Amino acid sequence: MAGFDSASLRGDFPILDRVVRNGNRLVYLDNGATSQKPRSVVDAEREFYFHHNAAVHRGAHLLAEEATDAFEGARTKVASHVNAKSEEIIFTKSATEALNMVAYGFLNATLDKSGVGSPFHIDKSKNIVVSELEHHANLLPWQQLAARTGAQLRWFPVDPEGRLDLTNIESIIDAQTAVVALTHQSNVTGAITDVPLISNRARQVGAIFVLDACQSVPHMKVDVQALNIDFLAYSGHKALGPTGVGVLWGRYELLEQMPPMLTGGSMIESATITSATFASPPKRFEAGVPNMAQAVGLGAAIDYLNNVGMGAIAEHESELTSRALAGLGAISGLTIIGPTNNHARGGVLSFTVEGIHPHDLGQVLDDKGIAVRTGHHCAWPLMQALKVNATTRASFYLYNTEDEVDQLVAAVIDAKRFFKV
Amino acid sequence: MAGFDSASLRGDFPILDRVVRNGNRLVYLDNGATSQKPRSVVDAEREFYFHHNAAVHRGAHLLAEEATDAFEGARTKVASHVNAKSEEIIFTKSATEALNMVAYGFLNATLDKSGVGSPFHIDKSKNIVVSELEHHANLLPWQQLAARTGAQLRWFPVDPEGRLDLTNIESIIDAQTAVVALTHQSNVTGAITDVPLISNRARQVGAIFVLDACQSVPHMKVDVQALNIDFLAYSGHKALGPTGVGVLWGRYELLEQMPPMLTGGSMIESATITSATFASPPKRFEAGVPNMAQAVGLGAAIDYLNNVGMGAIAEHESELTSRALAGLGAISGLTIIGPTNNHARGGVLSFTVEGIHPHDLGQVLDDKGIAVRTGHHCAWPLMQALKVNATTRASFYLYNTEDEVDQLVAAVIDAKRFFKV
Amino acid sequence: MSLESLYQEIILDHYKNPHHKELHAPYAIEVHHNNPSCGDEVTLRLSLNGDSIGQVSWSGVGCSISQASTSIMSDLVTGKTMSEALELERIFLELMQSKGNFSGDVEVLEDAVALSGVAKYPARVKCALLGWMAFRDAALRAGSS
Amino acid sequence: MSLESLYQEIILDHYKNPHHKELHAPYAIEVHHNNPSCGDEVTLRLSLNGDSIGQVSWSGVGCSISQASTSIMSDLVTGKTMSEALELERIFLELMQSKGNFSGDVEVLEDAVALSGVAKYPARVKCALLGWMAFRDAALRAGSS
Ligand SMILES: Cc1ncc(COP(=O)(O)O)c(C=O)c1O
Ligand SMILES: Cc1ncc(COP(=O)(O)O)c(C=O)c1O
Repeated sequence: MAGFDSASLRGDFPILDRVVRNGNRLVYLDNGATSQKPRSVVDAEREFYFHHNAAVHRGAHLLAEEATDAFEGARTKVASHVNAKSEEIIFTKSATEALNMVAYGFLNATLDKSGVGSPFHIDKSKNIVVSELEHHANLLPWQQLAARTGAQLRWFPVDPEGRLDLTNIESIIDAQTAVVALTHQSNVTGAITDVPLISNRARQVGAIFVLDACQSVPHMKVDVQALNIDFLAYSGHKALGPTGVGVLWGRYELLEQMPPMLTGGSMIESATITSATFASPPKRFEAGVPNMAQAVGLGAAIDYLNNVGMGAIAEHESELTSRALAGLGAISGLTIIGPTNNHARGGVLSFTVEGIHPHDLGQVLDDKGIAVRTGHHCAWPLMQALKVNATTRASFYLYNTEDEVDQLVAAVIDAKRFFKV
Repeated sequence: MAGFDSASLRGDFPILDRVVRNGNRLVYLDNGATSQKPRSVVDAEREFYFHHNAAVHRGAHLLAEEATDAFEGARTKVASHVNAKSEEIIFTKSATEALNMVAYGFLNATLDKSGVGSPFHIDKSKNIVVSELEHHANLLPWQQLAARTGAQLRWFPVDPEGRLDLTNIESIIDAQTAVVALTHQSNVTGAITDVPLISNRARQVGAIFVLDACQSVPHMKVDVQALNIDFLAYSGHKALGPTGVGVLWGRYELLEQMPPMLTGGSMIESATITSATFASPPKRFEAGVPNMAQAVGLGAAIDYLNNVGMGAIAEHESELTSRALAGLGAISGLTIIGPTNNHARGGVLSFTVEGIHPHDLGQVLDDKGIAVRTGHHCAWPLMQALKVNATTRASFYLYNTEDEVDQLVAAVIDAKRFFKV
Repeated sequence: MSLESLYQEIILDHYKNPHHKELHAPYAIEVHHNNPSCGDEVTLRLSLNGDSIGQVSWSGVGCSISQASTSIMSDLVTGKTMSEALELERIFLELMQSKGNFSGDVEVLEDAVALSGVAKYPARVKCALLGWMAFRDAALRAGSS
Repeated sequence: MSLESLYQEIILDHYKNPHHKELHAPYAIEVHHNNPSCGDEVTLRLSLNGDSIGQVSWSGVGCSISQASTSIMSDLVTGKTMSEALELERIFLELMQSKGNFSGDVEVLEDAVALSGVAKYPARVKCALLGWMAFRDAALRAGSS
């Protein structure tokens, strides 16, 4: 057993008591899409709004001071959670924005004369490395960048288990590679990438390494120093935090050289009608009145996660995953899409059932109160590579229980009966 | 008197009971920076999180359905509030993001081959028109666009009252003008722009008209059809809504032709490893899991505003402004920066006091519990044009009272005594 | 609402043995539609017979609802005049957007009334409409060419 | 904390009659610093006298805190050795970052202890530091050139 009792902390999540279809209590297994929120997170936002709400970094009054303290305090929590410095943390609206921000850092450095000689300057002699298993959020921004700069887009293929095939790493990441952007844990197969292996290669050739940590930071201890990476992005809403807040971490030396994507208030050093100079990071990347309450809420989420313990959470999810792999794996006609053993994988589990389209399976599960995701999971190229049209995905979190896994397995068996397959 | 009693609705805003420095009850006059939140807005977010939270447009389960209904319901409210169609409303994180999104629409259409012939395609034969009184959020994105495309940046100057000087409108907006981007109400002087006059000229020459409505939508009835404009941006947090949500409205025919700024999940029509096609608006512009709870909160804010009545709010603020103009105007050594009469102006009031730097004045007011803003208000070029280094700004909202205006006036007089000027 | 009434026997039958699911040639118009939120897709071919719908044939992947709905639609529109077919599409769309508040006229919609339960599940409405939207697109293009 | 203890007489005196506030020539180094959140700015010139601070002169616009602090700083560092002056800057910075938890050693900081109240107002700390940061920048550049 993990170091905590998931059943006892469920009381912190009011939505888990919801009665959904047919009087069934909610079994929420769609954590890969978004997580539920503990009371402490929503209370932290409420406390911010009803006691300290003001525009940060601007006002000359007490509330503005308190709001700034709350916002910057959240930054410190977010930073230490991934072993980074505060001034390296940028609050974005989402991981999607964070990843686009880095891609636009390259585009803007390339378009602006000041960008020549910067590590963000690229052109058609350079290449960009992604993989076939990327979420669209870590693929499309790089496709766009490649199309707009003439740089070549390259990718790691996947093996039949949905893991990165690193056979040709030396030729894929070469001296002309400007940036390598990969996912830490696949949101479809749960496969965990061997980051240090690849980031070392990136380091060798002087490429910038960007990690999409959407499915890892919420579920395990992540240390940006140990991973030897340059940028990391994740979304607060998948980590018990509010919607509308994401995180971009970047090494300070790189942030200092990166042009902003968004321009506007609070990110300048000086401005005239015709030109402006920009503030130092992180301010440079936080134009406008920021998502203050959401940052504060994310800080509370991180407190919650740390109280439970990232190690204990990972262990708990691993136990659930083992149980699900065994239970689902025993169903005839069911194929796990992704690693079938519980090594180097997280608590995201995709599968197909012969004769039942994922939509129909999802409908039967929903009828029993079990919430899963069906479809291509915003990873269409991976679907194409694995030659499946869609999958059903169950994804676990700290509040899920063994009993819920068993309900999932039983429901899939029922669905087969219902559709007579 | 306006059609409502501001004293009686103060109970809906818990923060207004806060005791700040020296046992003083908060007098919040920094609404131009951000507004306070009624209980109904924070409750709407809580209700979303604890009953319906799920990723919208994706899941095949009941919560996903409910979350989608809540999110799309908010879009409908936001749309009808400015007399637009639902599918013309894009949820952003802020006005800053919304304005950048349009500027990047131009940049991307210009960089992408597909952009030739689109109204968003520009080059050095074109020009971009802004004004000297713009907030940095509606200036810097256009500066960047001009620098990156070679288009010429032009601007309307301001007169000594801080109003746009439209004398040369015919030569400033000419046949080569691609876009005109102006503020509806100055966040420094409160001056209201004569939008139809200028948008008609833009229409004549075929230029796109972008309105920064940050200081108008929260305070008066705004009708995008009557204003005859193409894009409008504002921030939820200034309109009783949550932080982390903004709105971009655009005419559908234009949105259909505009390339996205952010790419990622939920905004595609199809995707392969090398290329993607994009969904129709508004989805095209909402990559990733959106700020769902914040959109829902903004919907509740709009309900609140409509219950009070936009006309009544404008009238109430106008009464407060008249009182403040009279009270402050009578103080010797005090100069109103902006229109001194209450015609075509909103409830934002900047001033300087001879011999007292705004920071010091702000400090004295803060000591008495009065929250104002001091500095350049993210409108540095306007400060340069008006030849002031900084101002003190009081900005009113529906919950402010005449008594609070009187406290402000008395406190300024006290400050003069304190600093012996 | 029970699963059984969503997945009526008639739907599962069409799903297992879809009608007209084999692309035919010659044809006047071919269209390809997909549902970006789930990846389901349909390719549909249409030939005209004067002012009437001649042959409808299709291929694609999708859930039971989308497959059955496309199969039923193909049966229904074949042989109808263009305007009758488009009117049918309008009525079916209305049924799907009804949120489950009415059940459809079996005289008009025939087998398609079996899909009325879908209207209660907004996420599935797009599945039921995939084939119909492809047909509508094809018919309008055929009509204007 | 009262306004009176923030705005001590000594601060208001320096504000009204700032010392060294007139740019002098010749000079070794000139720096320009601003505070982007409020627009206050200072131009500071420094000349050395061997290893000691020769002359500090400045101009600028700003609030009473920034003006008084720059005035007091100019008095304090003039004639000190480079390392004494930088040590003073370090001690003053520490006082400003103390959140008001200590009041500063009058033996060391002299008039500058009158600014200790500023540490209780985070938004004003930047005002008090503007001139000091400009001095530190100038001194380090002068030292390294
Ligand atoms: C006129 C005006 N435009 C734009 C903005 C930017 O809004 P935000 O910082 O919420 O993006 C503001 C407020 O700061 C404003 O007052
Ligand atoms: C691996 C991965 N990357 C990126 C994203 C995008 O995150 P968001 O939609 O919160 O921006 C997601 C989640 O949707 C994800 O699972």
